[in-house]
Amino acid sequence: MVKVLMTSVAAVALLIGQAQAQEKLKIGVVTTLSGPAAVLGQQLRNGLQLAIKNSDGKLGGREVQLIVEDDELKPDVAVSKAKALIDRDKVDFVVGPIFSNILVAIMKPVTDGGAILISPNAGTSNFAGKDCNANFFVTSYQNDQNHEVMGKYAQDAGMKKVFIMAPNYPAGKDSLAGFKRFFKGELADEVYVPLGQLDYSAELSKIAAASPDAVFVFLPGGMGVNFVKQFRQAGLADKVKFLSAFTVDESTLPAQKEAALGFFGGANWAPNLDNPQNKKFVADYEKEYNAVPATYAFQSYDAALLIDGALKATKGNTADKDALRAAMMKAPFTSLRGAFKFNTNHYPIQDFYQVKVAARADGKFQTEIDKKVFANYADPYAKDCPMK
Amino acid sequence: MSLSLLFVQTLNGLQFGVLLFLIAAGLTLVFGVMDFINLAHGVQYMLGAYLAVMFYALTGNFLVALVLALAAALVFGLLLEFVVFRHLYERDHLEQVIATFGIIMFLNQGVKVVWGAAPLSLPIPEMLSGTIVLMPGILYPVWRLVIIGSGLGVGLILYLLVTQTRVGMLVRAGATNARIVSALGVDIRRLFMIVFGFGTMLAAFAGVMIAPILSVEPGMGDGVLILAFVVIVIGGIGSMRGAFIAALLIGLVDTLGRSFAIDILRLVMPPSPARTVGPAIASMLIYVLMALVLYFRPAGLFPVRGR
Amino acid sequence: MTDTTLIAPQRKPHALELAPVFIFLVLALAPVAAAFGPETYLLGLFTRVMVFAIAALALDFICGYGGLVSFGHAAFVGIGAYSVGILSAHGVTDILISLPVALAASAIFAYLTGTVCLRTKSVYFIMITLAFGQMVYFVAGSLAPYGGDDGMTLQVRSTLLGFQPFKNDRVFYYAVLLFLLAAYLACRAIVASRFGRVFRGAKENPVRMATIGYDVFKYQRIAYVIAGMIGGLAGFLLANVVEFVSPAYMSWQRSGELIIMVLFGGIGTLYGAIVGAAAFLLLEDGLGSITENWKLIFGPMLVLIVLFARGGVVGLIERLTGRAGRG
Amino acid sequence: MADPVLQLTNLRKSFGGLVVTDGVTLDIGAGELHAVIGPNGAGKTTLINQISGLLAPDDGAIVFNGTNVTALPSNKRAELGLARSFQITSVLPKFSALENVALAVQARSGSSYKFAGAAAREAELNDPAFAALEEVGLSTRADVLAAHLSHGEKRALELAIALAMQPKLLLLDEPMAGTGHEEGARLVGVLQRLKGRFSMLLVEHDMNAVFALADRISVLTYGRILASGAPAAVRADPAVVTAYLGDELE
Repeated sequence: MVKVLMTSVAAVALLIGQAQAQEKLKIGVVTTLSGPAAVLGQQLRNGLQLAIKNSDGKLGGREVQLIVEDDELKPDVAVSKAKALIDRDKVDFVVGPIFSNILVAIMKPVTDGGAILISPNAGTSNFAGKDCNANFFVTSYQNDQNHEVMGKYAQDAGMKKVFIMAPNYPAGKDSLAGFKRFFKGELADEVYVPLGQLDYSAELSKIAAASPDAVFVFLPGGMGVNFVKQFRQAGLADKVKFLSAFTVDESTLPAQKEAALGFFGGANWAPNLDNPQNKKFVADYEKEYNAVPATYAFQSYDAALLIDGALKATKGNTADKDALRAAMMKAPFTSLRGAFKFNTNHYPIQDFYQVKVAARADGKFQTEIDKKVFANYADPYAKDCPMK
Repeated sequence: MSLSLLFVQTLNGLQFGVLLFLIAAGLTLVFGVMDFINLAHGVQYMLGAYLAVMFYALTGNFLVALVLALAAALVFGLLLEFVVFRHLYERDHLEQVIATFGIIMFLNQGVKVVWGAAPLSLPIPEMLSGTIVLMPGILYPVWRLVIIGSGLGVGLILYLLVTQTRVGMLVRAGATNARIVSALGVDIRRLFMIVFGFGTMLAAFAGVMIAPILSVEPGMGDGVLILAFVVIVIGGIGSMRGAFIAALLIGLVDTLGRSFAIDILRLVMPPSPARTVGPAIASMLIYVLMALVLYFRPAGLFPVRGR
Repeated sequence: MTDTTLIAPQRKPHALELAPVFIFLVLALAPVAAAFGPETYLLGLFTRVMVFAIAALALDFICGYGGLVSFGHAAFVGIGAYSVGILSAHGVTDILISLPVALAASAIFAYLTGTVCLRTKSVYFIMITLAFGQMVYFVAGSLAPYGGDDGMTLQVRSTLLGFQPFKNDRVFYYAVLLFLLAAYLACRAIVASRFGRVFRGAKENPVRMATIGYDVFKYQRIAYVIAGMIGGLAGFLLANVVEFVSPAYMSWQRSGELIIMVLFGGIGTLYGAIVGAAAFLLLEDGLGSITENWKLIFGPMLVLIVLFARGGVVGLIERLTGRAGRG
Repeated sequence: MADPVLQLTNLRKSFGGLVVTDGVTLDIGAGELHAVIGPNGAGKTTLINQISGLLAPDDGAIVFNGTNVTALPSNKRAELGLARSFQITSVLPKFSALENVALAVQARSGSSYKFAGAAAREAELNDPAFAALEEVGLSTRADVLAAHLSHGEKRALELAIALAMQPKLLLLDEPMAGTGHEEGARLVGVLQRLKGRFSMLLVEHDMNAVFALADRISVLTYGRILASGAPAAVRADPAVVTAYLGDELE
């Protein structure tokens, strides 16, 4: 009798245990998988998947179910997909997106819906400042910062005259504003091109005519691929220093190749950043996806680590949001970039580097750390954020 | 706004225009002769670029890659014609639009599945990769001059083909009145196939030539397609001469607009708003041009027939 | 649907003539079903479907009955949406102001561009409407105070005399349904009216219409304005559904999608546009959740529909229920 | 003679180098049926197109009912009471015969800016339209789509549309073209009945019909009026006989 009771208790306990283990942690991903920008969106997704795989499919001890949605780079589609994640799938976290305009669109539905939004790339100034949100965390940077790195570098290097250019949209204007915040020399010209422009012949002719010390450009994705190639073809690479942000990175280098050699960028990380966790990440990523990871992949990998660490602290509990947020604020994980902590606005405080494009022995290309420009750098908008 | 800058920008505009002409020529032929709106013309341009990248990776020789890419694009184009398009000639324009839009979706995604979403590139042939000094202090990439030259060359060949050969005569007649051509006892189906294949090759050629300058990526044909439509509508549908002139016009207006819009606006407003308004106006310029042309000439600059 | 006074409708109404009734019945009952599932999401999805249905309806009105294929129809959606967005940025959220402004703005734009566009015919009309669509798109993208290319978030949905009736998703759903019903009935009435008869006649034979004394251009322009206003209404609602306004609403791809919706459902039926919008958006959503390469399936589907299912979904049903080859 | 309904003064039109209307002067009196005949390519349809406003003349004047309409668009001329039929049938194929005519009734009766109420059920439009159909003998075919009518019926429908406009002048461009013998004869009968109630300008190849119907005949060759006058006079005119009528009348 006792024996029977014992076994049934054990069985019940086992069942309960299983039930607990079986309740999966649902993480939604909103990323761009359509169109030319898909290459960035795939890196984001890959980084997450890799992190989950490396911890045996679990984060914070809970089995993870990843639900990936393509925002198609259309805000209304993104909102609909975000609502689906919140309402249909009842996710606890949403990781994404790549683009700022999508972030602005999905912020309200996700955070109002009670999930925690972790941006592994876009970090607009409004959400860093007065519109900061308790349910919103950023594992990348505030959008201006990589541009500020370049501005500081140009200033410190004593450059006299710089030609700056960005696409004509809010992030483009933030970019040049960020550069100008630290660069006080003469601007040969300040040019805004239409978003998605492919041929830069007109601008290159202007650059050649102005003959500045350096150009600073913010031309993400295919725009950067085209500009870098055309810049090299126009014979400017030997005469004018090439400074950039989000223009030469591992997502574009496979197409830019030699054309980008020796060009500079500003970043919070590079594949050759020297620490053991990063070495393992880069090696794993290359093995899994046969490509060199870019910042998008590393930042979403960090987002997964952040979830992992926070859930370990709350023992897998996602229901108590206050406890969860408090745990996340402590940034309880070893970031691939080394030192990392959250500011009051839930944006990172971190180091920034000037990186340089180099060829690797295996024929691939990557950015490499050239010089640390900022240490423990926080964005200036945090002071406007009411969260303390 | 120096004179030499104006000269270089004119050259840039010319190069852009020539590229547009290569794409628009095929589009206007197919549209004019077969009365077929082929939205998939842009993906044929994209396919040309991708095929060139692939064949270059296999052979390491630009010229061989070019020839192979054109051949492969032709085969693929004819296959598409055989499987899908030839069933659409008799349909109305809207049905053609939706079906060819479906082809765009399929091929854009297909390219991504086959070659990946990341942009690819094609190097310029070694001997043409340098720059030349146009005038003191002004360098110009040789490859862009090659594009201008080959585009003008193709234009000349097209002109000779259309004006001097029997097929060309039929094409002209077909653009004016397709019924007459079939009444002449010409195998209209074969004529269509020739015209279609030729148009496909022209688009693919444009794709190959531009691949060393632009990144090769999914969807690269979409924007160009719209511009090509702007060109053939301004030129007058079915008119090769119209396409040529309109392409150069669009190329020059767009390039010069982008280069000088801000400078011109600065004359009338403070620099800061000029910088943001300028690019918006520059982007709009070609559409404004099209609206103006169509307002005064509702069938384009060189109307071929009263549609 | 050619009505005559002389033949009394003796025959039994065909299943297809009840289709609009059926469609609206389904839409009216959908929230009940949604309550058993992920309600907010489903309501949001169906609300979006109805909003695009309104826009597609307007396009079908000018396209299917007037032969005016507009490739810039998304511009009206954008103008409606931006009217809401810009007003709300200045603190004006009342529907009694923002809706009339949205309608007036799209009407004015339609009147001005229609004056220019309607001079051209067929493909030239398609392209010139595209041109104006692109112009508005670039203008919206350069509106730096209103988010430029990034777009802007609406702080609240439109209000009514200080109340927030749209805050409740279900109320909002039924409000959109009412707008859709009103737009559908209005279009249907116009098509059958004296004006509609002239407008339809202009599609068939503009020269004949002119020689019996109609200034075809004027009628087409009025119809274009009506379609523009309905498009603006869709934009007004879209801004409220998404609570976000963006130039992306008026890209030429969006105009193309609207054309596809109309053709997908069956052109020249009005309710086909509703079916088309639902089919398009639900397929996009459904296929998208199966595979990220959903366009590999969707693209060939479009081709197959054109090749084998002329008349879209409605045409297909018509054939399946054995009414082939009529009219 | 009372003021003519239509007066053409020295009308000229050329396409490129080809002169198709070469100084045509012509008038049509009230209630008169004036026929214009001439070989193919003489410029008859071009003339009608200029009168109805589809083509603008290069020179000259068109005065209709005392109004100079030379620069008016065709819809304005229609409003003034000028109706025409087309040589190549030009009806609305997807409208029923009744609707085709009702549109013409609607054009001259009241507003077309009514956006509600089914036009198809308005007796105000349908009754006159039905009457016009009756006049041309098509009343039994009222509900048939125009596309499904026979060729002769379409010609009759053209006529009904023109009648429904209650015009002051009817321009008839080869109303008998392509009809069979029987249908042609029926149309002649219809025109016979209409004669006198409307002023008409008739362009027709069927000489029997022309000489049976016309009050006056003008002969057009190479864009010029070769002769003009009563049927008997024209028939006897030697210039006309050599230029045109000779072979046809034998």
